[in-house]
Amino acid sequence: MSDHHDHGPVTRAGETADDALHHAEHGGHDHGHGGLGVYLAVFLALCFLTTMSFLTFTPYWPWRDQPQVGWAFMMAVSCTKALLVVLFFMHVIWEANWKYVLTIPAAMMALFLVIMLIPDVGMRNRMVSQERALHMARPSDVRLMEEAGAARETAAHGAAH
Amino acid sequence: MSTATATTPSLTHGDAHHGGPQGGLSHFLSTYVFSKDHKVIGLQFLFSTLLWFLVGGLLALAVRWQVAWPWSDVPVLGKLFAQQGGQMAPEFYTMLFTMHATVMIFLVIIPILAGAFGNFLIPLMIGADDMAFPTLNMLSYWFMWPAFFAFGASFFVEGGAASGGWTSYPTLSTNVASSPSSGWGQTLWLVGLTFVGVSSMLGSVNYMTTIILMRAPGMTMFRLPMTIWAMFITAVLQAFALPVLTAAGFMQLFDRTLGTGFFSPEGNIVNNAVPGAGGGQPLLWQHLFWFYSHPAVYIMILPAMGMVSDILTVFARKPLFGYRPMVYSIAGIAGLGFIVWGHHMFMSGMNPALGITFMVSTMMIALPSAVKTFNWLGTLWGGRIEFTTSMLFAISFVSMFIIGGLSGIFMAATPVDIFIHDTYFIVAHFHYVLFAGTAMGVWAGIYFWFPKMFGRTMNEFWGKVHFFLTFIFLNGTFFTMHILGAVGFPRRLADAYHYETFHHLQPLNAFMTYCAIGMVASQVIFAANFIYSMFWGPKAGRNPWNANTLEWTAPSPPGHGNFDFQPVVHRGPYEYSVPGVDKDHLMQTDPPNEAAARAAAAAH
Amino acid sequence: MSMTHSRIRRLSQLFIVGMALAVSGCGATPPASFRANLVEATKQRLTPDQEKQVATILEAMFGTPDRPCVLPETGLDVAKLRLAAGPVRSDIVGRKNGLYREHCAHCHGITGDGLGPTAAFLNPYPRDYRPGVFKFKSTERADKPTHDDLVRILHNGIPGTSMPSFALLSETQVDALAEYVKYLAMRGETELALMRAFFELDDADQGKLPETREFLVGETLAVVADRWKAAADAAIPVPQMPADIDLAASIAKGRELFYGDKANCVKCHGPTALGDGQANDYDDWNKPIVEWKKELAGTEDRAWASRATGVLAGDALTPRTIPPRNLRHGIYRGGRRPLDLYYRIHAGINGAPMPAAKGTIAPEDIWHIVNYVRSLPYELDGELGVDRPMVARDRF
Amino acid sequence: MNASAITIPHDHGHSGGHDDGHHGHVHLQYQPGLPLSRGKLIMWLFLSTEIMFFAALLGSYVVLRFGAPVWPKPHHVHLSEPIGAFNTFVLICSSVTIVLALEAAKASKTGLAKFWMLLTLLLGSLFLGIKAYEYQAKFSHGIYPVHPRGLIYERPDLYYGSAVRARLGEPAIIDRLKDLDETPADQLTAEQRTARTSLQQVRKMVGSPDQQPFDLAVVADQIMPLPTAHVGGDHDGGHNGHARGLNDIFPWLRLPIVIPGGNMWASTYFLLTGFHAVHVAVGLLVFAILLGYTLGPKNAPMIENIGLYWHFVDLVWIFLFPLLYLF
Amino acid sequence: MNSRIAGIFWALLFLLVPILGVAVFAVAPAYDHWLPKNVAAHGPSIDGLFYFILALTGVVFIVTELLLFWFMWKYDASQARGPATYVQGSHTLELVWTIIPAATLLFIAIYQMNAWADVKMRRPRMSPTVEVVARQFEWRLRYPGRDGTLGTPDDLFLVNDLHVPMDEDVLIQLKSMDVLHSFFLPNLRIKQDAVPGMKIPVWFKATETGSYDIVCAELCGWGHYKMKGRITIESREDFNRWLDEQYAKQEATQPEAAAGAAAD
Repeated sequence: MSDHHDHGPVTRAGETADDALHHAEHGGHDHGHGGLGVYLAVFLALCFLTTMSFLTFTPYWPWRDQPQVGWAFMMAVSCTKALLVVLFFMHVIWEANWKYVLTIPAAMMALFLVIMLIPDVGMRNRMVSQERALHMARPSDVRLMEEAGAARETAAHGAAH
Repeated sequence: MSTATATTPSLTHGDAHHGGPQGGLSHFLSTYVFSKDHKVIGLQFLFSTLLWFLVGGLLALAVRWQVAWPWSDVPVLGKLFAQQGGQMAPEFYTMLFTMHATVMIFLVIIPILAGAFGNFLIPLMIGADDMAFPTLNMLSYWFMWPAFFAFGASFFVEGGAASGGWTSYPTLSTNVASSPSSGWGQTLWLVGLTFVGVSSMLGSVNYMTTIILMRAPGMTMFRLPMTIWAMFITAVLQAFALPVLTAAGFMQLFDRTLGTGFFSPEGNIVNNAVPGAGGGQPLLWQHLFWFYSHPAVYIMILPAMGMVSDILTVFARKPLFGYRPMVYSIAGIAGLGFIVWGHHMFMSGMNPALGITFMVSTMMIALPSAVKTFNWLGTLWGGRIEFTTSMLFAISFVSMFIIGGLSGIFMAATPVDIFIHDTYFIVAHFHYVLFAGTAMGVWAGIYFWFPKMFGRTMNEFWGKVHFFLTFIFLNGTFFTMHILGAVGFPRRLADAYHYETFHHLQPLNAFMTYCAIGMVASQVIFAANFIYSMFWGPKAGRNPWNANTLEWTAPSPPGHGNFDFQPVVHRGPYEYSVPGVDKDHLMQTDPPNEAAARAAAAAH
Repeated sequence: MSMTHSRIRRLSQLFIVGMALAVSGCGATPPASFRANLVEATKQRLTPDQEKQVATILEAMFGTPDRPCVLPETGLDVAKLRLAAGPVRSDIVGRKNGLYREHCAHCHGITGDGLGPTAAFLNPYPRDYRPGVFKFKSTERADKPTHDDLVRILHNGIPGTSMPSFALLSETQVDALAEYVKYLAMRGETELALMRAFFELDDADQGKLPETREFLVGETLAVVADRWKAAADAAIPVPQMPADIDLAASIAKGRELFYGDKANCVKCHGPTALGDGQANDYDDWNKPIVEWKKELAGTEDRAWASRATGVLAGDALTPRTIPPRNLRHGIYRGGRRPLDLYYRIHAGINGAPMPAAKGTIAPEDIWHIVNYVRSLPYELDGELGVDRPMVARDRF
Repeated sequence: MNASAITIPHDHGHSGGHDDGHHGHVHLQYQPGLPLSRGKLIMWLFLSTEIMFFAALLGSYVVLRFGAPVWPKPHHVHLSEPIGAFNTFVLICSSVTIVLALEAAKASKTGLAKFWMLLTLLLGSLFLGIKAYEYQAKFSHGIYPVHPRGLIYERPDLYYGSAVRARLGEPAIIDRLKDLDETPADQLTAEQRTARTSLQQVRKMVGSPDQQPFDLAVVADQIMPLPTAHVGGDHDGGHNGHARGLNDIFPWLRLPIVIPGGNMWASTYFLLTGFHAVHVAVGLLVFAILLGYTLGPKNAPMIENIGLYWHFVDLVWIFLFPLLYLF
Repeated sequence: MNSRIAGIFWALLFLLVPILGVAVFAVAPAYDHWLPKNVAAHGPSIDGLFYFILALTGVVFIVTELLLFWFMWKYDASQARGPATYVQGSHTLELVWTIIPAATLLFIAIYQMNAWADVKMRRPRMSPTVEVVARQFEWRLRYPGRDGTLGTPDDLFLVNDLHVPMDEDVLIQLKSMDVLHSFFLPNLRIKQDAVPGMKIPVWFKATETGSYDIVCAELCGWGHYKMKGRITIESREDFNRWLDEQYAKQEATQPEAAAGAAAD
C-alpha cells in the first residue's frame, strides 16, 4: 500500500483479472510451494498437537491441581495449531508481505478488545449487588452439592459391600 | 467469486443509441432496480437516504416539539402522535428520539457517505470502470432494504418502534418487560441493524478491494484524492469494527428471544416480574457496542472530511496544504478511534482506572483532528476563493467542525464529563459533528458532484439561500444546546421542567425548536432545487468546476464503464495554480508538464 | 444519458410521493373525553341509544375531562378537581394544572379505567377506578378507602408495582389528585349503577331511564357518594401490639400460625413463603371477564359473542392471575409499617383473593403473624441478609 | 514514481459538452496495489471481518467465563472431551482434503479434485452430525437457554425447591406419579424401585416448611447428580462415573436441575458452537455448489478462496475446542 | 450581484460565528443559564477544570474562526490579485501545530487525573450512609438504621426523599433493581450510572444546607423524565432528628395519634 507498488503489473480488464493475476502471483515461484509431503507433515503435527492438548484431560497430566498451567499449555498448543493451519494450509508462508498488513492489525484489535473487557466484565464480581448475589451460583453451593453427592456415593458403596 | 468480476457491458447498457424497448420488464429491473452499475447503486443509495433524511428530520421536529412544549398538542402530525387527549405519550417520545438517532445514523449518514458517495465516486476517482464486484455491490444496496423494512415496520407493530435509545443499552432493551415498545419494535431494530451491518460489510470489503486493485495506471496511493483516502480508511473501520456490533447484536437478539443471559445479571426484577436468570453483565454490551460505535463516529465523518478537502482545494484554486499529513491524520484518527471507545462509558460504572486509560487516548485523538483543521485553514490561506454553494458548505463544515471538535475536549476531560455526561452538551457536540459537520459536507458534496451525477448543475442562487438559512438555523438550534448542557439539562427527558434546576430553561428550548422548524423548512428549498435541477438545470460539461481529479475527465453523467478513454495518471490531485502553467489547474490525466514538475519539486 | 435520466425521473416521482405521504396525516386532535364502560354496556346489552343516554346523564352530572363539575351530593371539592383535570398547563409562576393527565392518565387512563397507553404493558395492571374498589386502606374490606389512605398511597407509591411515589409533589397537588381519583371512581360507579338500572326497567319506560333528580341523584349518585362519605368512620380498630411477649417468641408464634390450619397463610404464600402456593386465582375484576369469556365461547348467539369478544379485546386487558406475594423480598405493597401489615391481615385485600382474618384470628395473633412476616426476609442467613463483602473470586 | 513508463494508448476524448455517451467500451487497465487476485483479496478482507466477529464472541465468552464465580465442569453439562477431540480430528482432516483438492485442481486432475472435494463435504457433514448428536445430549438433559429459562437453576436454594414442587404439582405429573406409586414393585427394575423411593423422599422434602439449602442440595443430587467421579482421577473417568438421577431414570419427570453457572454456560456454548456450525454449513453449501463445476486449473482460484474460508472455520474450532471442552 | 459584495457578505456571515458564539457564552450566566450552584467539596475542582478548558478552547475557537473569516475576506477570488499561492505544505508549520496541541492535550489529561481520582477512585473508608436503589421510576432509599449495618431488620426504607448530613463524607451505595439509571446530582457535581447487578459506591461531601434535585440521567424507559428525587442537605442534628422521625413513622403500630411513639 505504499509506493513500492507503483511498478506493479498492469492488467487488462478484458481478460479476467484472476487469470492475469495468476501470473503475477505465481510468476516468481511457479508451484514451488505446497506438495503432498508438506501437507501430510502438517496434518500429522496437527493431530499430534490435538492429542497433546487432550493430554491435560487425562490422568497423565501432572499439573492437575494448577489449572492455569493446563490452560496456558492448551492455549500454546492451540496457537501453534492455528499458526500451522494459517501458514501452510492457507499458504501464508508463501505469500508476499501483504500478509502482515492484513493479519496483524486484526489480531491486535481482537486481542485489545478482549483485554479491555477484563477489568469490567472479567472482574465484575468485585461490585456485585446483594440481589444478584442472592441468585448467583456460589462456590459454596457446589460444595453443598458435592457433599450431597459424596454422601450418596458412600451410601452406595456401603450397600455394595 | 471470480464470476463477479464480469465487466460485460451488455447487461446495463442504457446508452441512448441502444435504448429503446429491449427486454421489457427484466431490462427495466436490471437497469434501474437491480443494476450492478456503481453509479446507479450510488444514486439508489442517495435517493433512499434522502427520503430517510426527511423521516429522520420530521422525527427530530416531533422530539423538539415535546422538549419545548411538553404535553401540548402536536400540530400537523398531531393525529399520528396523539395518545391521550392530544398530548404526546412519553413512551412515544422515547421512541421518537430513539428512531431519530437510528434513522439518521444507520439509514442516512452512514449509507449516504459510504453508500451513495462511496459508490458513485470511488471507481470514477480512481479510474475504474466499476467496483471490483458489481454483484456484491448491488447486494450491499439491497441488503439495506430488509433494514428499511424492519425499521419502517417497527413503527407499526404493537408497542411501537424501539425506544431504548439508539445505544440500546441492556437491560432496558434485552428485557421485554422493561418498556412498552420493547416488544417487536426492539427485535425488529436488532434485525434491521444486522442487515445494515451486512450491507456495510459487503460494501466495505468491496471498496477496499477496488481501491487496492483497480486504480488507473499511475494512480499511486499517494496520488489518490482525499475523498478516496477517506473512503478507504472508512472501509477499513467498517470492516474491523462492524463485526463486533453484529456479534453483540446477535447476542442481544438471543437474550430477547432465546432466553440467554449475556447482558442480564441474576436477580434482576424488571416490571415486578420474578427475578430473571442471567449471569451476564450489562456493561459487556456497552463495551461491544461502543467498540463499533465509536469508530462509527469516524465512519460518519471521515468521508465528509475527504470530500471537503477536495472541494476546498477546487474552489481555493490551491493545492491541499499538507497532503501527506492529512492522510496520516485520517489514518491516525482511524487507528486511535479503535482504542477510545471507553469514553462513552465514563459514568457507566466502568472501572475508573480504565477510565483514565481511555481519557488519555481520547485526548490524543483530538490531535489528528486539530492537524486536519489547521491544514484546511492552510489550504484557504493564499487561495483564490470562489464562493460557490458547494464551497460555502465546505467552509462551514470547517467552521462547524471546529466547534464540534473543541466541545469534545470537555467530554474527554473525565471530571468535567461527570457533570455534562448525558446532558445537552453532548447533544450539541455530536450534532455539531454530525449535522453541522457531516450533513454540511454531504450538501457540499451534492452541490459539487451533482453535475457528474445528472449532467446538470444545481441552481446557485437557491443553493446559497438554502445554505444561508440552514447555517443560521442550525447554529440557532445547536449552539444554544451548549448552554443547556452547562446547566446540566439531561437529554432524553420528555419533560424536564418539573425539576427546579431546569425549570427556567423552557424559553431557550422554545427558541431552539423555532430554529429547528426553520431548519427543516429550509430543506424544502433544497428538495425543490434538487428535483428541478435534475431535469431542467443548465447542462454541465465534463468539468464544470475546472477540477483535477479523474471523475471530471469522464462524461457527465458517465456512461456505462465510466471512461471513454484509458485514464493515465501523471500527478497528484491537487495541482492548482501551478506556476508556469497557462491554466490554473492541471488534471491528473494531463500529459506531463515540465513547468509543473519543476514547481512540484520546488514546493517540496 | 437517457439511462440515468429516466431512472432518475422514476426515483424523483417516488421522492415526491413519499414527501406527500409524510406531510399528509395533518389534522387537529379532538378534545379529551371520557370513554364509556363498554364492557358493562355490552354485558347489559345496552342499545346505542341507551348508551348515549347514559353518556348524556353522566356528562350532566360530572362534566368532561377538561371541565369537570360535580353535584353537591358527592361532597367533592370542584376547586381541587379543576387543579387536577384538564390538559397539562403550567402558568408563569409555575403552578400546574392538569396534574392527573401529567402524572396518572398515562397508566390509569383519562377515564380512570386503567386503560392508559401503557396499561397493557404493566404488571400488575393499573387500577381501574370505576368499580370503586381499592386495595390498600385502613378501613374494613368492603368499605371505601379514606381520603388519607389515597394520599398515603400517592405519597409512598406501591412498591412491587409500577405505581411510583409522588412524595415530591406539594400537599395541595397530592390532595387534588386524591380528590380527582375519588371523582373518577364515583363517576365510574354511577355509570355502572346507571347501566345496571336498565335491567330493572319495565315497558312503560320505553327502554329509557327516568331522568328525574330523584332517580338520578337519589338512587344512583347519592348511594355511591354516601359510601365514600362513610369511609371516614369505618377505620379498623387496632389494638396495641402485645407487649408481654418478646419478639423472638412472637415470631415463633407467628410462624406456627402461618403454617397452621386456621390462618393457613401457607396455602397461598407457600411453604417457602415465596408466594409459590396456589397461584392460579384472579382478581375480582378479572374473574368475571374470564368467566364471561368462557361463557361466550360456549354461547349459541355467534353475533353477540363476536361483538362481546371485540369489546373485550378493545376495552378489557387480558386477564392475568394474581400471584400471592413473595414474602421474602421484603416488599410490601400496602406499606411496610407493622400497622399496614395488620390492616392487610385483618381486613384482607379487597378485590384480591387475600381473605380477611377478622373474626377467625384473634387480634394479638394477627400481631404475631405480622412479626413473623416482617422477619421472613431476614430468616435465612445469607439470603437478603447482612451486606457482607462479596465472595472472593474462586472457581473449581 | 512515474507511470508514464508504461506504454498505453492515449485517448483523451474529454472535449466538454460531448455527453451523450460513447459506443465502444474502453477496456480499462489497472495498476493493482497488491499481487493478489480480486477474489483472494476480498476473501482475505472478509476473513479479517470474521476474525473480529469471532473475537467479539470468544472475547465475551472468555470474560463471562472467567468473571463468573462458578463455572461448570465439562462433565456437569454432559460435555464429552473425546467426542470434541474426534470432531477436531474430523475438521483437520477436512482441511487437508480441501488443500489436496486444490493441488489436484491445479494439476488438472479434475477427477481427483472432485474426490477430495466430496470427501471434504462428507467430513464437514460428519462434523455437523456429531455436533447435532452433542446438542441432542444437552437437550435431553434439559440444558438449554429458553425463556424464561431452561431446566437449569444456579443454586439449590428455596427458589429451586419451589420450582421442583411446582413441577411435581402439575396435573399431568401428578397423574404419572400416581401411576408410578401404584405400579407393583415387580414390574420395576431395581434401579427404578430405588428411584421411586428417592422420588418419594424428594416430594416430602420439597413440601416441608423446614427445607434448608443442604436438603435442597440432596434433592438436586437425587434429580440430576453432578458427576464428581473423575476429579481425583482414581476412578476410570468419563461417563462410567456418571451416576443416574431421577431425571435420567424417569425422563418424563423433567424436574428442574441445579448446575451452578449452567445458565451462562449454556448461553455461551450454544452461541459459540452455533455460529461455528452456521459457518460450517455455509461452507458445505459452497462445496456442494462447487461439485457441479469442473475442478480444473481455471477454477482453482475459486477452490483456493473457499479453502481459505474453510481453513478459517477450522481455525475457529481449534480455539473453541480447548476453550469449551478442556478448560 | 457584485461578487465582491457577495464575498464580503459570506465572510461576515462566518465572522458572526465567533462573535455570537462568545456572546452567547458571555450572556448566559447573567440569565442563570449556567452551571447550577455548587454545594460539593469536590465541585470547585470540576468547575475549575470546566472554566480552564472553556478558556483554552475559547481561545482556539476565536483564533481559528477569525482566521477563517480573514482568509475568506482577503482571498476572495473576485479581488483576483494574481493566481493563488502554490504551496504544498510546510513541515515546520505542521510540526508546530502538531506539537503544541499535543502538549496542551497531554497537559489537560494529566492535570485532571487528580480530580477524577477524588470523585471516582479514592473512596472513603466507611460503611455506606445510605443505599440508593434505582427502579422504574423512582429512587428507593435504605438507611442502615441504628446498628449502622444495611440488611438488618432495623433498616429504614424511604422513597425519593434523600437526606444527608452536611460537612461529612457521605458514602452512597448505588444499585439498580431493573434497568440502567443514572444518579445525577447537578448541584453536587455527581453522576453515576446505576447498573443492574452491580453495587457502585458514590461519595461526596456537601458544604451547604438546602434541597436540590436528583435527576435520572440515563434512559430508563418511558417514565425516565419523571424519575425525580430530592436531596436535602442538613446539619448532623437535623439529620439525626429526621432519621428518628422517619423511623418512628415506619415502625408505627397505631394510626396517626400513636405516630410519635416508636414500637419496641
